[in-house]
Amino acid sequence: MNNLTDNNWILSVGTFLPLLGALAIMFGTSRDDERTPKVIGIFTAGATLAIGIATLVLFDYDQSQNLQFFVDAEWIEVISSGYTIGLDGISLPLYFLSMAVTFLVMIYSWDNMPEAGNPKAFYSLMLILQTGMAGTFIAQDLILFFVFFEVVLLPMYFMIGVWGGEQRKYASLKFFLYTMFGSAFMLVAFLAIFFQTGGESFSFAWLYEMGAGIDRDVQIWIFAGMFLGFAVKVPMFPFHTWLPDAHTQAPTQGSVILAAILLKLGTYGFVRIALPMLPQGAEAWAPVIGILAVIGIIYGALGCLAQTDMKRLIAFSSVAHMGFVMLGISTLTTFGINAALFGMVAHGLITGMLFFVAGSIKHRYHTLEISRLSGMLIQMPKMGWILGFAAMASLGLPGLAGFWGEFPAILSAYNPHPALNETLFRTLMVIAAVGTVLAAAYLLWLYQRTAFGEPTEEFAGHSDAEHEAAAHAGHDSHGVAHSLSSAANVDADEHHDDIHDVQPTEWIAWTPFLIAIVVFGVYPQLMFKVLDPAVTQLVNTISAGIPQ
Amino acid sequence: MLAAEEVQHALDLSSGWFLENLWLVALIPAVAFALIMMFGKKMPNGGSEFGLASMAASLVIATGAGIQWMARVNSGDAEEGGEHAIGLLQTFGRSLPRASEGGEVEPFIEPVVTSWVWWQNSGLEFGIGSFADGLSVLLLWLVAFISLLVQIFSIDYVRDDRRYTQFFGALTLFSAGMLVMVMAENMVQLILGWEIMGLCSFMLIGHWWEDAANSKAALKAFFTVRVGDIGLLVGTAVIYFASSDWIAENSPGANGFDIAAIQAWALSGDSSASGAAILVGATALFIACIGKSGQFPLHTWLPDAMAGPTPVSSLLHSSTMVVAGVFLVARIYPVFWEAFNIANGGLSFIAIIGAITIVIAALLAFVQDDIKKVLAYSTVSQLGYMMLGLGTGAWLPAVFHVFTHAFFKCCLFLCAGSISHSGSHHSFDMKKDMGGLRKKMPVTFAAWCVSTLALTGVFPFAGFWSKDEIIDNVGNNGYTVLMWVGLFGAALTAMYMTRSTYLTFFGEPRGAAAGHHFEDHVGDHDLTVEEHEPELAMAGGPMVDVHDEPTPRSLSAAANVDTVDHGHDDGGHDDHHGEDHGPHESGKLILVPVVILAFLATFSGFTNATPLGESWEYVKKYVEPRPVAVAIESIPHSGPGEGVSYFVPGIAEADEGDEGGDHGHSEGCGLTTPPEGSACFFPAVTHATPTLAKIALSLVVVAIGYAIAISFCLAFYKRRDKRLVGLTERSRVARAGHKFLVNKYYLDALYENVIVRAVAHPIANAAYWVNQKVLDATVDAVGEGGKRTGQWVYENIDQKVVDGAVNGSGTVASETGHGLQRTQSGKINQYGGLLFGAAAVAAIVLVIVNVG
Amino acid sequence: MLAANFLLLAAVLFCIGVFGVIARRNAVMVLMSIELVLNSVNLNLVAFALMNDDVDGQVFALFVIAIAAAEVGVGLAMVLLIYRNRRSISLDELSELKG
Amino acid sequence: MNAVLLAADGVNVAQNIGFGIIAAGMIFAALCVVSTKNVVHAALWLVVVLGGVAAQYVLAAAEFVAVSQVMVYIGAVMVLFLFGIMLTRAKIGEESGLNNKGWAIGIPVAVVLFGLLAWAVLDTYGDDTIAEPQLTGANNESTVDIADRVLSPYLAPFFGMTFVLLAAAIGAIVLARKD
Repeated sequence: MNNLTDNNWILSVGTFLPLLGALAIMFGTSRDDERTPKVIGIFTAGATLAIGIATLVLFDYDQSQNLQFFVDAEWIEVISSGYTIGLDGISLPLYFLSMAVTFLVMIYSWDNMPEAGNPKAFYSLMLILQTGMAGTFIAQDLILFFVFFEVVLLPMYFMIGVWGGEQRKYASLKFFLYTMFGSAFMLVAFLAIFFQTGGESFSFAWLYEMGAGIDRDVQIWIFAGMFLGFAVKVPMFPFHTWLPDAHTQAPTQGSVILAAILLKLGTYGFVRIALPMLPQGAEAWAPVIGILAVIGIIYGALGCLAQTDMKRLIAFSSVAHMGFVMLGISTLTTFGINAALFGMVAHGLITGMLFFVAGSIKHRYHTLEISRLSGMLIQMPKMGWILGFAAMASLGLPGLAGFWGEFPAILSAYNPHPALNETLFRTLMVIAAVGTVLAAAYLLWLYQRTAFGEPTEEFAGHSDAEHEAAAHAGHDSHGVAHSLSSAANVDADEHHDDIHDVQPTEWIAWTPFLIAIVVFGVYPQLMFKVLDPAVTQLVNTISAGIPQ
Repeated sequence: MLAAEEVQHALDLSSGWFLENLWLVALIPAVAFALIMMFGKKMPNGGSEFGLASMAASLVIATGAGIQWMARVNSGDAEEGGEHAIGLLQTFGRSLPRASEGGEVEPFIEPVVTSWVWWQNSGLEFGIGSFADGLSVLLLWLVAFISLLVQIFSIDYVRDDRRYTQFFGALTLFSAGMLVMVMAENMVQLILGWEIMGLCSFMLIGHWWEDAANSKAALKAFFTVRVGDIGLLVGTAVIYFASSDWIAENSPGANGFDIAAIQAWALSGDSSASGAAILVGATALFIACIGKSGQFPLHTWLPDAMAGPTPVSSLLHSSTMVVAGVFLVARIYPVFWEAFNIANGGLSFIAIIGAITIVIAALLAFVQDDIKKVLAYSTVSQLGYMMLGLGTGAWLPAVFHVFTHAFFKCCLFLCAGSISHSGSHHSFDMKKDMGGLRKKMPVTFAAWCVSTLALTGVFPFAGFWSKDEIIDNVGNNGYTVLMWVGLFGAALTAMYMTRSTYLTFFGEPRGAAAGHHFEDHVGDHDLTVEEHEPELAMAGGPMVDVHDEPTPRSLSAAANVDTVDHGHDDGGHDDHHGEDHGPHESGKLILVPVVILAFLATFSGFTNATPLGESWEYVKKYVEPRPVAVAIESIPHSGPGEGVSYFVPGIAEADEGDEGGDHGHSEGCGLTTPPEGSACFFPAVTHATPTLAKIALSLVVVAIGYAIAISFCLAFYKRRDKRLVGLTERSRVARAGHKFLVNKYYLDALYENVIVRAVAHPIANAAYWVNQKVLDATVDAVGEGGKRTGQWVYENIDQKVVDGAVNGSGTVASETGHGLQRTQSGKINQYGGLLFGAAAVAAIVLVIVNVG
Repeated sequence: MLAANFLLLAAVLFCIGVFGVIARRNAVMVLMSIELVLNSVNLNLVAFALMNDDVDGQVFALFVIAIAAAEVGVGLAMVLLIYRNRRSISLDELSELKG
Repeated sequence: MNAVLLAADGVNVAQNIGFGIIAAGMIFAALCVVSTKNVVHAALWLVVVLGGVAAQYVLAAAEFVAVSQVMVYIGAVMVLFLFGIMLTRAKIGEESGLNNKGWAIGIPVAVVLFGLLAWAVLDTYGDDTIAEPQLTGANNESTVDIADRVLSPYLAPFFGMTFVLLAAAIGAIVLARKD
């Protein structure tokens, strides 16, 4: 593995620039000022995104299997941990996604601050969050990785706890404790692998080399520790119960970031750390991961079918989708891990989009109860179309990004790594394929109930679209029942009268998501080309560590 | 045979711009879709111009490609230098493989493949592009042609619909999807087109989604097809991995998704192509076809899909989309050929499903009152014929039937649309709103009759040539029972079509056909929606019971006279409600497509009129791939947009089966292993030799069907014969049968009430209950336990034990005892739980200690 | 005949019995669940007897049956007494043993 | 389970099938015992389980134990149960509140226990087969064997047991006596 060190300032700047922005907001603005923190926040995130784009441009795509922009500086000498960072084809899409999503979420927040207000705190937390996320994807040292991994936790805890819904305290605490619980085991596992490899270095490259030499039994135990840490984050069945609560209670922005980036930290950890460092442990655990992943797929889908709340349904669908990602990872093949990585990005975009829409619906209707929503296509045609689009992408329609995470993952399960049990994985493949049908069922069912049909009486006649239509039909002496009933309702219930279609800030924030979903769906090679060489190399590392 | 020993040079086949740029056929509608969605609303014609223009362009390219393909075939045949003995060597009984028919080996015409890298994985690059051979060019042309006609029809039919633009957008996207699928170069591309069609089907069936019935039908269609799609995903995966070793060895650069590679692999005789894998793969793929092509037992979505506008029914649910399943089987036919052992007369899954479908769907068509549902069941039944043909080795007749069926079924649906548009006031109910329309709508009536004759297979209309060929070949390949099923189905077809023709066009006009309208406040309708009660019309409730058909259409007709009903004008009613009330002939834009289709329904059969001799077999010549072993010279991927061919015919080895004479069936492609270094792409299917007796038999069967049906109609509907009227009330057997049919064999009840309801409610709720009450409760309990422990530690250890140690160690014991008091609840169950839980924990510890 | 068959069946019954003991509130039902547990043990004993080709296991099973009969007798008598005193046999209302 | 059932060669298929059917019935009935809402039904389901156990004894060539099982359990214990139910005035219909509040905790405990037991059993015995039990019919030697054992090596425990039974009988009378 060659490490390229050209332009190696770019990663550090890209990672820590948001931190500077956060400091500026914290010390440079007053609490009463609503506007300045937003401006600084968006500006910083924009600058970071520009750095990210520069990274994309400078990245050498012909060597995406090598670490680029590589830095290896001394950091904490006492424990032989270094400031080792670098970017390869596996991290690049996620690294860039984290920058883009943060930026877009900030733009969205311009007009859509959660009810608790206080943009100063909100924006600085979001910037800190971004540092943590970006850092996790570039870290090439276990301790550094762990630090970034944990940095993410705190801002998210506050985001849910301060700006969340009614049960935010419970949800945020649950999220925090759950993740901490996993992290504790993970840290123990990190230390164990450090000492088992001679206690010389925490750097990934060293551990890739030495990790395979650890005894099989010891590998299995260390893997168990990492498994707990990452599985909670993913989240895998049965460690997923924090997710619906956290998503349901979190503000829209929190849900989007949680779905788009935070969940990926777990799967990324599996791919980057657990599998290549502990190949035999991975081989022993792969059937367990595969089975839990498939249980997650079916179970998440069934959970969705039982939901009455739209946001909670989307949260459960995350469990199912991450199940596909984990199924791909558990095959330990290039095919599967490629699919998993693609699936991570696709899920980030699609589920992020769904949460955005859910947030906007909540903003307008003040409820996400599915039974109370109906006829959204009449009241907000554009929003309805976007919801339909995101639902279709989510259920894995070819031509949209979701398909390229799902289909190759299912495919790869037919032919797992030679050391794994073929029959088991083929069975898993069929069950996972059934999961795609259930995905269609819950998403279309959701769509049918919320977007189709007539608006419910409660909300009928409050939308811009209907007013406009009513104005058109004004000359009709009869009028229509509709405008009649709306006239009656307007007086009765004033505060619903603000159901307007997609707003400009929403358009700005959403369009990149929508475009990315289509572009990656139509031409997946864009991402596969970056991923594939890096994944091939990774799988070679894994295979080399599994005795035939 | 001289040709057997002669070495052939690589063929220098002609190609052409259209063949190499075939991908434009699909790309143009896709771009048009984007344009319609973005700018359609601002265009003077609401975006329909984009759709029409794109379909016309596609048709032009497809036509060009067709012409060039024919030139290519001719150039290949000329290169071979063979004389085509025409129609000479036809023996009776079982005929011989094609290679021996003309006494000359016809060369394999290599398809023109264009491909780009679409995605890569594990270092393998997978393409997207176009695959031009006879089958794909034929269907591309067909799809583009039918789509264009249907779009022309729609201009008038859905004029003033509130979602006019979206309607055209979805229609165009659908065409793009179907074209992408037909030209698919590999399985993933095929899945892409397949699913896009599913999506469009969802959008178009649910076009009037304000009504819950329509959106439910849309959901059902998408969902049912999606159930079948499990098979598509699994089958593709199985075939990919089963074939990848052979392909990697024999043709580096190709992969297990490539259609040509799969075909070659399946016929390679390799051990990987004869084991369980190919059987599983083929079965899984066929399950997908069952879902998409409405075969038993997943046919239930198709009749419900008639909730969509009529052009949708005509395009998607009769002539194009639903043949996707048939196309898939035809496309990678070698896989099914090998898997189901069709060569040796194996009774295949496909044939059985096809035969069952023919009969059960035809029977259901008898009890429908809705004209579109009759046609829908007829479609299901005809798709059964195609599957039956494919399942028994009658590849060509099945594909030919796809071709002819598209014309007459599309025509029938458009006629139904025309009737409802101008004759029956947006109703599709034959018993309530039709009758006696033949005088009012002469053109529609004529087109309907022609198409009906074609559908029922009357000489010399199109259906006769294709359907009889299927039945004939089924019998010829040794499936006598299935042949009789096919004949029986043909008789049933004649009967139900007679019934619906009679009810629609003959007898006394009823309901809307008699000029009764909602405006009249009277009529045979038991509905009393009145003009001055708009909110009643709004609710839509009273309508639903009357027509389960696109209610909003008639609804809007009721709700307004000549203004645009803003919020809820879902109907595609045109603007002449107010002016003339009675049934009348439709406008030109509707009639032109109908007449063109009727013309083709009459004459398209002559494109492959086997009984007239081989010179008439154009479709056979240009569409059926030749079962010839071709030497493999693999060529690696070339750059984007360049023609890529994986297999270049070098030495065409003539199969030696030609000398076998009568035993020709036992050798040839798909029957024996191709020689080393060569591959086959299509099995040596047999072709039946038409005889007068067989033709006469099938015509007699159809005639009997007509005779019975006509006499029944006259007796039952006209004279109200006492013996027949009320038969279902009097005879228990008749009643039971009728009820069984009306309830659609209770399949819908099974799916909806048992399976779907079970998954959607109890099972999902149980899973969620486990989540909340077991998993989450455990987590909460752990959390609570942690909190309690902390409290306890604080209260008892910190405050009391540690402090207590200072105060006096004597109290420690009693304080600890008090601490443990908490667990001493005195409840037996809790003790039991603790006991067993502790035992379990201890046992786990023991196990770990002893094993680890 | 696989040795594991009987033992697995016994394990299933045992676990169902344990669940019953923990879940049920009604004293009689708890006693019934205990019967399930006892029977699963008996089944094990008989299976062992079969495997070792030795009737000792059967003798033990007989002892267990006898003692179980006694246990049910006394147990039900106690339930009866409790019922008489409190008009209820819900176990969660019985917490005299609370320390 | 199926695979396990049919795995080894030379297995008496009929016996295996018999075992399977009875076992399935027993498990179902046992689940009913712990889940039904009607106390009387629970007792009746218990009869099914006990009968099944007796049938399994016969399959395991322990006829004497089977007969004892039928007589003691189905004959005596069940009657006691039914009396107990009647005397405590259980409703003869469905009854709510038969379960504890925290009853769901039983599910994980039972599942974990089962996992352990199953693991232990399979780990220990795995594919071991037992010799064909000799169903010797009338000339039953195992019963004689049992008698021999009880009356010679196990004589002392036997006596002990008689005392236990006596004590139990007296105890039951004392407890249940109305005074």
